[in-house]
Amino acid sequence: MSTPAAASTRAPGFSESPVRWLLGKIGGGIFVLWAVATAIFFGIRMIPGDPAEAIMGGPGSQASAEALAGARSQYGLDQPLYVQYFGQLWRLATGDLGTSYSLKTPVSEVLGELIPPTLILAILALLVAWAMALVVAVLSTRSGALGSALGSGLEIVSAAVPHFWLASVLILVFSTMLGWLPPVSTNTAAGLALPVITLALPLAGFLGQVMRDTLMEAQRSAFALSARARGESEIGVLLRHSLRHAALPAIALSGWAFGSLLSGAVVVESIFARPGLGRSLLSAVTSRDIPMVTGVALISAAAYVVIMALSDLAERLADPRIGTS
Amino acid sequence: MRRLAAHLPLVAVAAVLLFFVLAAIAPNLLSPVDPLAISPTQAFSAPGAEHLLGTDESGRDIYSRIIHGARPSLLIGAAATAIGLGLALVLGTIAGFGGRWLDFGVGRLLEVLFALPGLLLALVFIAFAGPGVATTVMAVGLTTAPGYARMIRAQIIALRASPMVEAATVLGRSRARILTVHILPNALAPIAVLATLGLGQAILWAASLSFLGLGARPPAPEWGTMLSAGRTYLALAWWMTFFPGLAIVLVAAASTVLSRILKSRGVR
Amino acid sequence: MSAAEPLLRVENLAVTFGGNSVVRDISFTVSPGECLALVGESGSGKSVTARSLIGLAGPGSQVHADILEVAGVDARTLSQRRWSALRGRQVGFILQDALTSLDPLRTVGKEIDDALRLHSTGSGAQRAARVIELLVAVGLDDPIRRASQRSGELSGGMRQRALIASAIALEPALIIADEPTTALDATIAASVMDLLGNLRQGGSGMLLISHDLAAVAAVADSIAVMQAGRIVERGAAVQILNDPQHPYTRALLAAVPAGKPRFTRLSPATESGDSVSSRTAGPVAPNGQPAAVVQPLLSARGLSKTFLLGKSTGFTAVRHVDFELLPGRTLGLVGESGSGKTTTARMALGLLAPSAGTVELFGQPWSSVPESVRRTHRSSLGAIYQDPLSSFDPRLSTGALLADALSLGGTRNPRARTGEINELLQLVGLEPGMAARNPATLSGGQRQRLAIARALAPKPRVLICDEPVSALDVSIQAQVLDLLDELQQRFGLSYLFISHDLSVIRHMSDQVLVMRAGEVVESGSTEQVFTDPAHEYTRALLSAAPLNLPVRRVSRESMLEGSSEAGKIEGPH
Amino acid sequence: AMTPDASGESGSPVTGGTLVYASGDAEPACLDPHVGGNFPQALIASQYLESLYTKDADGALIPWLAEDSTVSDDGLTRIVKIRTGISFTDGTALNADAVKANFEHLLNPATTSSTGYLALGKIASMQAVDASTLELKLKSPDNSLLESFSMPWVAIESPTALKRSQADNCAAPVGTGPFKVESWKKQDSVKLVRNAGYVLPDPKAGHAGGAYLDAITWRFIPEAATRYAALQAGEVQIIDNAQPDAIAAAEKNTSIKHLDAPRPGASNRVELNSSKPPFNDVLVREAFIHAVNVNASIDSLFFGTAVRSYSPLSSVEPLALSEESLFGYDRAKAAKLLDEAGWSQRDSEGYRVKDGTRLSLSFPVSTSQSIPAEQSLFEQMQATAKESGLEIKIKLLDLSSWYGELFTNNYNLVSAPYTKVGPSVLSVLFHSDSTIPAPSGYFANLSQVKDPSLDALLAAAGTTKDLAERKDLYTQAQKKVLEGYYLLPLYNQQNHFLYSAKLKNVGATTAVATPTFFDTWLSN
Ligand SMILES: Nc1ncnc2c1ncn2[C@@H]1O[C@H](COP(=O)(O)OP(=O)(O)OP(=O)(O)O)[C@@H](O)[C@H]1O
Ligand SMILES: Nc1ncnc2c1ncn2[C@@H]1O[C@H](COP(=O)(O)OP(=O)(O)OP(=O)(O)O)[C@@H](O)[C@H]1O
Ligand SMILES: [Mg+2]
Ligand SMILES: [Mg+2]
Repeated sequence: MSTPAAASTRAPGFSESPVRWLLGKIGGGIFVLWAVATAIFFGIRMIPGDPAEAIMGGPGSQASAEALAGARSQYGLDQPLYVQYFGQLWRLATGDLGTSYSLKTPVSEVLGELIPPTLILAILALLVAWAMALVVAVLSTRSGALGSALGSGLEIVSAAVPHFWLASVLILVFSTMLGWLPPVSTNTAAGLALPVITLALPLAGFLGQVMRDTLMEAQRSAFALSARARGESEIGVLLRHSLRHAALPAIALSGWAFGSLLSGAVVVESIFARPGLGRSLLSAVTSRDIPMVTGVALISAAAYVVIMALSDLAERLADPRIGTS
Repeated sequence: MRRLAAHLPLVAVAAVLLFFVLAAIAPNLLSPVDPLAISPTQAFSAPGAEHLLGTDESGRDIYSRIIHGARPSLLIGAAATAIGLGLALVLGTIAGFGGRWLDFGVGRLLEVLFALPGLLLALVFIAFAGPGVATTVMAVGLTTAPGYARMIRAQIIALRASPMVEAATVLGRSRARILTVHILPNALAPIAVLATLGLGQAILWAASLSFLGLGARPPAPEWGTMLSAGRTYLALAWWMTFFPGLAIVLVAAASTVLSRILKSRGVR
Repeated sequence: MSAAEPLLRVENLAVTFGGNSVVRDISFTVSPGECLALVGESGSGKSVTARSLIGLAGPGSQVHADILEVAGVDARTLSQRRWSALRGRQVGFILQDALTSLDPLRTVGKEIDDALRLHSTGSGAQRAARVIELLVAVGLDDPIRRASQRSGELSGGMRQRALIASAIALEPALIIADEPTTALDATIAASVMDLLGNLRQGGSGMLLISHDLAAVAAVADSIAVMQAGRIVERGAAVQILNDPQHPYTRALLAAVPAGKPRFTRLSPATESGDSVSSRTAGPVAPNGQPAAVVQPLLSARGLSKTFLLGKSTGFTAVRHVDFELLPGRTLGLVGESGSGKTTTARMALGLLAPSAGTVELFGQPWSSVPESVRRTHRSSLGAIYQDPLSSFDPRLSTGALLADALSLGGTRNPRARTGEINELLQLVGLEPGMAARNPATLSGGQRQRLAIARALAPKPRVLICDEPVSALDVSIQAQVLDLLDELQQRFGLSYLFISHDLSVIRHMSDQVLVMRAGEVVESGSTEQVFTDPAHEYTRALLSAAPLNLPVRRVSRESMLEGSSEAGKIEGPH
Repeated sequence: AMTPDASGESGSPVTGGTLVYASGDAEPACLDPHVGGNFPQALIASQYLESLYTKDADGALIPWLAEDSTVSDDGLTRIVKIRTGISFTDGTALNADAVKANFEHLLNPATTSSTGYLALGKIASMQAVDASTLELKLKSPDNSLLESFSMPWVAIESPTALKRSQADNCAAPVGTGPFKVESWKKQDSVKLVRNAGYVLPDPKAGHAGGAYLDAITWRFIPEAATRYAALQAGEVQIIDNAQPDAIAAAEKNTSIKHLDAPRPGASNRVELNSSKPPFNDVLVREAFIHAVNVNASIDSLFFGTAVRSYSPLSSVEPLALSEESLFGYDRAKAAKLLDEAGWSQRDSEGYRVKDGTRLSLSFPVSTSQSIPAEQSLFEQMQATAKESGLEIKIKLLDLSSWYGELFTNNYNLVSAPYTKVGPSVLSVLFHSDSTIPAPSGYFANLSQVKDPSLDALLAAAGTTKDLAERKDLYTQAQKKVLEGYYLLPLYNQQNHFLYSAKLKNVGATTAVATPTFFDTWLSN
């Protein structure tokens, strides 16, 4: 939900070879992951209270002194800080994300189960949002000033709708009142419908605004006029020229969009009782389960790095202007 | 007629924003009813003559709560935007002016902040700082800062290489004077656009955190909190959820439209 | 259709946009083989007229005409589908914005192929062969590779040619070319005009649109002059050029600097300009070499600039440039786009450190000293640019801009300051009332005047002018050039004057440097360089540019010969 | 309490089908209730684990996996007879050694048991005399030991399974119950399947053989509205933590039924921290209790699903003492008491002041331990208290922050649940020993009553063998805390379930009121 324009600002300097590009992306990705891990490691030390207590399930667990000491040594909390830090980095580097305080299972195992449902949700929502944005953008450019104003209003309003509100209203209407769609999400078409729409609608509003601006621009551009002048029909101009241009910002924004979907997943997964990264982050935050928080943060940072690289790549493929100049 | 139609969005947006700003400044003017006054016997009254937008589970007047909720909601949004923009200003200025290495460093930092999208960053922050209104404001500010910072940095870098700065150099202006008189003020100009856009977004973020139980707390009439509380009674009293949500959507949409209008009018 | 019937018949064409009348009372015809030129300054309605001829006047437009016949069809009532069939097939349209008229995401080959595909049923292979044929016909080298490139990979000239190829792909009977040579270098522009000439040779009718009378002079049979949406004068090309009747046409012609000696007025005298000018040609700036004792104000020796591209590769934009700028004189710097003119100017201004060589100002080191030292002398060196608006702080009003510039040397007294501002405004021919205006609301010419006023505020002795008139209409250009002339005479200013336009350079300069690919290929007095060019490149430049008016009509035969570079074109059958 | 649906179900039971249970509680970190020991664990563990004792439909304690138990005259030696012929789902036989292994597991600090550990706290040593006889030596007499044995937190698991790592045991504890854990998809659901070899320990109850249901899918749906919507949509057949408004709506709806199973032990109450001002003054405590209008709020917020309590104990505890007369809403009385206590001034906002300090009460509320209706109730208390010049500052906190407030004594009012079978919960909640924090900082005596005479009553009540004396002692103890205005009882600890009418024979519960589904079947 943050401003998409901000995220689309491309880093300068793209004239290197594909290998260097890839190496650069990998290096940058490792740096990001290291920085996130480090920030979180030291962040934990600033929390008031005893981490060992959090491991034992919080102060309410009435853990005995022996149990606390056991937890401390089990999690290495009795070691000097630098030993803990480098130990932590080493473990992370070897793929060991530690054991969840609250779930008492290896974080990597839990995340392994949670990543696919969140990915399914996010990817579907991204596709649906793209489709909706495109349809509204095209319809509103083709239906005159009133249609355009209507489309634009629709986009702005849907971009302003909070996920949790939308989810509630959708459940009320489609599950409770009409009984068409289940309120609890499963990986079936019906079970995915409500959460996907909840995530996709606000995003479609954002993408739609950007796409329509580009679409309008492309429709008014000199090359579109040229195409018309050589006998291209309006539909032809739209299909062969304008739509490709309108897709570019959407591709460029898809990294940002994916991030916003992960954000939205926190709310949507909670409301639709759907297992996933977002919901587990929320419960990890409320139970102060730091290994889980770290794990989800690292996973989503890694996802961000990968998605950004992919969208960069897609953008280069879709837009020959990048890299040639 | 045509002219009026052209100004319709501006008029509508101005009306919405003025209404809520007035509500924030002088809530009693718009609704003299105490938003905290309970009346168990009148709980869950549907919207009607007595209670324009109905009542909640404690019989409190929803209209009054929305009006009185404007101040905390807008304040949270404004404070978060201010923090986000302030942070961004510092980072963006350092990156824009500070030479290659600082620019590189800030660039990495922004990359890292970007790597945790929105709510995730806010949640991780709350995991460490604990929930509450102050944390919400900080978390939302932190969440929005990297986007702003990138824009400000890009703006400063573009300005630094602009013909305007060249012209000032040719006139013999000192570096310091160019920075303070020409670059900074012009880099700050788009902040009006950013701030209006950001305000609506920040309110949305803050409402999300309230909804997740990590933001403002009842019985304070804050929109996100009202919405969250109302969700429990969704099937019984839809108005408890619908109207606070409407207020959020209205403000967020109005701020988007306003920022678009500002931008198209050349406040760049 | 028979040859006698006109391809295009327009009577009382009027176009309005939401009630604003933009074009009205337009009537003309174009017959096969005929070339009609539509000229007029920017905004006079040329493009709107052209676009409405093919039903593309634009969204929100209302087009009315008593007669609008295109290729024998009444175009007023055509359906969308029939328009599509007509466009490209009967009428080839070359858009004004050549640089952006090809879809940057698609290959040039595809764009040209579209024209074929939309109107014919030829097989893919046949069409591909035809695309290559067309690319050869418009004179593009390596056509197979070009066909697979996108517009971003092509230079401006190449794009213009590719666009022409797509417009003539189906050998339309009528070609409408809207400013086909703006944004092109003189040499390239000449070859594009040749190409169009060849098409007409083949029997196509042509409507040629330009703001530049000189450019159309060589090609057009007849000329229609537009002003503020109306045709104010029309007639045979020779007649209009030699004996213009309408005052507007006369002003347009007078404004063309080509062939006008130094210090001749190009624009009609204005009230404010009049008071300043004292027309004395010659004495201040005698032709020929200056006396040896005169010390150059600004001099460069062995100036080079290499830009680093990546870690190892470099690009040398300027190589071993020497020049001297004498007091009260103008040094003209001419060369095609990318030849290093701006880079040289920026080094002279001390904005860019040379990679090698030095710049001296008043005999003192300039480029080699730190900026803090330069700053104390900056008031004696000013600059004006092609795009004045971007050099203004957008937050400042006209008056504030000048006040800011004055604050360096002028008084601190606010009342005196206001006086100084008004003086400056008056000096460049602006109303005192404009002090309160935002520069963004000024016209192009007014903005350039303001830029000049600002440059003059610290009372400099040298002005470096980088393409100061390239963005302006001929008539406005004339006013600005006149203003620069006046100021030079009045204050004995020296100019380093940069332009790609030979006629402007010739009109303004005492000495000329010709640059190509970063090197000075020729230098000397204006007279010498223009009448007896030593370097082959200079000769090519000169032959490409129409430098003299009235025009000598070029015979069709000589045009065909001259177009060998452009390649042969199959005429329409 | 074992009570199949009293109304009697029409039609004959159908075997098969999967019951989908939707829980609003947080997902347990460990499915073994020995570890930690909270109510959500008890809810699910009741399906696959069984206890030595349980309670019957009338609330009477009856042996279950145990056959019988006797205690020595000095009350320091207890013999427990274990049933034979029962085995755990991993094939291990149930015997005295197995029970001993369980107790050792609970008492081992590494297990980090809290509830079970406290319940067995008086055991000094134990010995398996023979296969079916376990002898326990106690540190002091404990007349609530059998009640403790009836709690799921002390349920008996396979000793073979307990030897596994804690992680393994948490993922799939092995017991003797009608179902067994098949798989656990974290953050989603636990899959339970029928225990084909189930032997009903008490042949008098229900049918013989295995459960009717093939399986139970135990889902976690924290959002109350979603949970209820899922029940309405037929996605799930039973939900817990039902909201009062949903219960009220369901009462009018023939397709959804309601099971109200109040928890034993303490009532749901607000405790007044007597260890610091202003509640160290009994007058202020009494004034507070008369200043808040609880009944009106309970009526409107709970839609008649909650009955006002005037006792420290749950209404299911036979020894509960109810003193309605002490708890009337009476602003005049409150005002008088406050004047008397010196809080006679008012500040600009209308709050009472004494020596320049406002009569302000900090009330930390745990979001994860109170349903929305309860939070609204607190808000309404806040509003009514304001009229009498008392300021209540409600702080909604997540669990860890909430504990933080308690352990730093940074509260005046608090509401904390505590579930334990039997009146001995009073010792946990009101004995002065319970004000001494455990190493973790936790203490249960949140009103911080430190009254030697009360301590003596509670100690005597916990050790006496004479049931009449026990009742008398606990009654006196309750009277003391009620009349000392240490707490404001609200209602029973709510434990409401809503279920689809297709689900038959729902209603059997354990001693801690967690439902069991041995007799339950799904009609088509
Ligand atoms: N779509 C439009 N809507 C409104 N006004 C328009 C539109 N297109 C052109 N105009 C106006 O019509 C007038 C003529 O424009 P036109 O483009 O024909 O000028 P031109 O003679 O081609 O100028 P130039 O030499 O700059 O290309 C201008 O004042 C322009 O602002
Ligand atoms: N900062 C820079 N980095 C790299 N290359 C540059 C830079 N500035 C200019 N160049 C290159 O140097 C060459 C000369 O540029 P310059 O701007 O001096 O040309 P010009 O003669 O002024 O052209 P035009 O007529 O288009 O203004 C061009 O090829 C340009 O791309
Ligand atoms: Mg034009
Ligand atoms: Mg240049």
